[in-house]
Amino acid sequence: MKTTTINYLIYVLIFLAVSVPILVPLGLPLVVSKPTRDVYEAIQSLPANSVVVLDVTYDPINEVEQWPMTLALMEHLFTRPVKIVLVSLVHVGGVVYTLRALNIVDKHGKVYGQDYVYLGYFAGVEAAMSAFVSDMHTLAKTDFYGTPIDQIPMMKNIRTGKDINLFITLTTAYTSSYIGLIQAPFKMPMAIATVSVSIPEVRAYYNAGQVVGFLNGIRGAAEYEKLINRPYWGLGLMDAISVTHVILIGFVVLGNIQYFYNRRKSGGK
Amino acid sequence: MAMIKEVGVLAIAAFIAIAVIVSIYLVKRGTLKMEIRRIAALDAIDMAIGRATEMGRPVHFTHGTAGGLYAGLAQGEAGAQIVAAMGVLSYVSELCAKFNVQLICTICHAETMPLYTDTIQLGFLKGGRPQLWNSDIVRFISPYQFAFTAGAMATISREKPAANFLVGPLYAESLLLAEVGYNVGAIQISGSAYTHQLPFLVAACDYTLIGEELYAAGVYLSKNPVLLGSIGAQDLTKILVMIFIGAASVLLTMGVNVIKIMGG
Amino acid sequence: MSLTPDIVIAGLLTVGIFTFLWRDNRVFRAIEHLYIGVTAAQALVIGVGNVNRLAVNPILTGNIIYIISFIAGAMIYFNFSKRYSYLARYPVALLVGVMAGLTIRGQTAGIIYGQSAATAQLTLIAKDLLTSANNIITVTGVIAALSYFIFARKAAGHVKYLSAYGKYVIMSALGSAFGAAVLVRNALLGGRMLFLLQTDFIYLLPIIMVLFAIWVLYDKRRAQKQQ
Amino acid sequence: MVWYRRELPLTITFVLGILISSDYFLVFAPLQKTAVTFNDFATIVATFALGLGAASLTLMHSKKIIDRSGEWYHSVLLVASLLSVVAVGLIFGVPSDAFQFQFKNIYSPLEATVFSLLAFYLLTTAYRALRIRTVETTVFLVSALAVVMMNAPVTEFLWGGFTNIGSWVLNVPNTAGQRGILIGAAIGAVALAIRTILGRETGYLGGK
Repeated sequence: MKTTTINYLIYVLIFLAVSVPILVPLGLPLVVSKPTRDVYEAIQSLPANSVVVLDVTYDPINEVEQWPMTLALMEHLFTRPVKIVLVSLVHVGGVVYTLRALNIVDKHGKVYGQDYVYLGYFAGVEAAMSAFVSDMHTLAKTDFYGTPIDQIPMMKNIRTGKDINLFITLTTAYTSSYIGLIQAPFKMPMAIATVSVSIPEVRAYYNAGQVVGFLNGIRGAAEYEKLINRPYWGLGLMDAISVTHVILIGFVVLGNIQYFYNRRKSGGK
Repeated sequence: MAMIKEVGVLAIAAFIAIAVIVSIYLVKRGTLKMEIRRIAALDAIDMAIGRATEMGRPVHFTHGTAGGLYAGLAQGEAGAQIVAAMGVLSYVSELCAKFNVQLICTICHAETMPLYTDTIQLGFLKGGRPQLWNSDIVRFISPYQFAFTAGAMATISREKPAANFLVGPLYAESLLLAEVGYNVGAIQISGSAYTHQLPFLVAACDYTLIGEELYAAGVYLSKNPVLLGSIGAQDLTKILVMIFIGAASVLLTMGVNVIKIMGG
Repeated sequence: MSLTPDIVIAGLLTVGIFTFLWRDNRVFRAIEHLYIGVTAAQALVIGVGNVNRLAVNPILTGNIIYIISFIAGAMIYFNFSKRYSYLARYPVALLVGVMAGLTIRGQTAGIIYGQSAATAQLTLIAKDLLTSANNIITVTGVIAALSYFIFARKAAGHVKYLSAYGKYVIMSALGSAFGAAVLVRNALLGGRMLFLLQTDFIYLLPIIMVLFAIWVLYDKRRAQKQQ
Repeated sequence: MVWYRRELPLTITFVLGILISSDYFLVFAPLQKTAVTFNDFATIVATFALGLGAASLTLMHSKKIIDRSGEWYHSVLLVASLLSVVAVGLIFGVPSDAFQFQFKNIYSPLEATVFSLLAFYLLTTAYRALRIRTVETTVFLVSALAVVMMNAPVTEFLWGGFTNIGSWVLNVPNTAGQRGILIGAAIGAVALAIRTILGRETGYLGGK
């Protein structure tokens, strides 16, 4: 077959593979991987009044992968009897997504200032990280909406990294800084929900026990949506992704068959 | 007052600097003779431009978009790759002038325009046709990554180059440009030090400069025996790093943590 | 949601870019030119703001030295001049100088030292067999991959087998990164398709696809006629 | 060549290179301040260059419009969109609705769409390149497939071991190869930087 013909065939198949499952969900099976389940269990097993930090910090370019995770994690946290501290430590883009998510999720009667708080964005990347765990009150004089932090009831007993029971970050890169500056000094349970590209690195921390669990890109988002039983983008795209992976494997096999066929025809050269 | 910190790191940097200077000096004096192995991707440049000559089609060159909006030339990793890419462009433009082949460069970093002007003019002069230079060779497209990519894709598909050079700090545009280049039937020579783009370049291009090969390209192509000395300095550093890694992990296995002793 | 101008514009542009997969055509080229114009302007507008913040403000508050940056910045325009184009080398010299400084310190500290130290922290005999094997492969793999980059002909000859092993390690690394990319890239396309199919743009989609198809075919015929 | 054409720019590069690199190793306040200032200068110069870029675009396309050469009407679109967005941005400012409209509805969807073309090209490249041609390409193919098998949600139903194999490839050979490339490239980059400040690199004023 000519290259252009094959290319067109691939393009059409991918278009179909991605768009058909969006219109008609196929409901292909999805196994929840252990790291994802570990994140879920970590949240599920928190005793009442534990403090959870959810760090929402990514740019629009990673929206597809990290926005569904944000929503799923927030949905889950609001069903639990815990105190939630929201913050954005690296990318200012996180502000947009935090506010958008807060608008959408069901808060289950939680009250702002008593059960959850949003501290906003802090510039300085690594400087901000270490300042955040050494003293939140010094770093954030006020919350995102300008209320002095000392007047927020729930923040009275939340000051340093010692007071945090679980730290979940939705970072894109900088995973090593999170481990070095936030997790390691306090031996704090940490979960990382990040883009697939960063997963090889995160897996090493998971194996070393520095991270309790992680979400792997869009796949992790889909698995989490399945766990909390609230389908959204993640599950919607999962069928599409399953099919495109299968198409890829199929075409690689086809390419090799064609290659060997041609080689035999041309006399083993 | 002034105080020195990070002594270990300083020692490495100083070692490389001194090694480069000393080896260049030794080669100049004739004490050291450097011969280096072939780098296939660089040897293929002659063939690629020869093909463009035969087919009467242009040559396309781009260095990618990393740090396009944020002074990419002044950034550590991206800027170094741009300067390394200029070493390749210098040779490419020389050959283009020699064989009277049209050269097209698409760029994303506006601040590199003077660098391109200099490099190409000098290359044309060396190739014996300085009059080939005109303002249509260097085409600034856009400082934004994907606007640049769309423009460069369109340029490649319209001008149908016979040789496509994707050398330098390429980001996600690497595969888009390489695939369009393949579709117009160009011979593709690429190079990058970014490990996140090398997979695509290796898969989609005919020849790829991997990591350090890119940084050595300028020296290799200049065929300047004196500069080859500095490649020797790089080799020496690498061998020492290899020995260090091996020795340190063997010592660690025996219970001596070298990294900890050094204060890392 | 309904068919607002936002959605129509964004949808038209999205479908227009996809036509490039079929073939290069005038719909794509029009969008490409629009895209380039808009982004170049955007960069300029944001740039003016940055110059104000970084250069004009310090000068106005008495930090006269920032005038140098103004002069250097203006000198880059001599690129257009035939006679004085060498003046554009000065701002480039500044940028390259900063680059060289950052490279020397950043690459040594972060990569040469950081990555070798991380590798040297692996013990060859660990608590279980699998970890030991993994560590041995990693340590020898890094050493072998480095040996692949030895350029001196004589030395390269001495490490022929080691560097062959290194080459395989490198290819395996690149291959696995290639495989991992499939997931992300498809998620990106999924994001675009969600936009096209889950907003009200879906009602316009068939009409636009037909219109664009006619256009591309017309373009193709015209191009053939010209040849 | 005359000194102000080559030697003076090279001196600037040399001095700045030494200054910025030593700032990391020396704790000395005035040095730090100077280094930060020059970093700012670099950003400012690069920003000025954006104007050079816009000017060169406008010139190139204006010429096309005046000569009516090729598809000049596309050039009209480019120049018109460039000038109008500059006007909107400078008159109404970046936070204004008009400026944000083009950002949200022209720039953002275009960026995401061009990026998403990768999904198609990745597959056509895979079809062409992932072949058992030599030992090297076979290693590439096997590693790629191992990770694809791990990431594809359906494969887990066939055999649970795909996850283990995929993560092993990512953790062990991938780490080793990446580190090898990174360390080698870093050594090359430092040597290149040193050649550059010495005026010895072909790519930068060194080609005499």
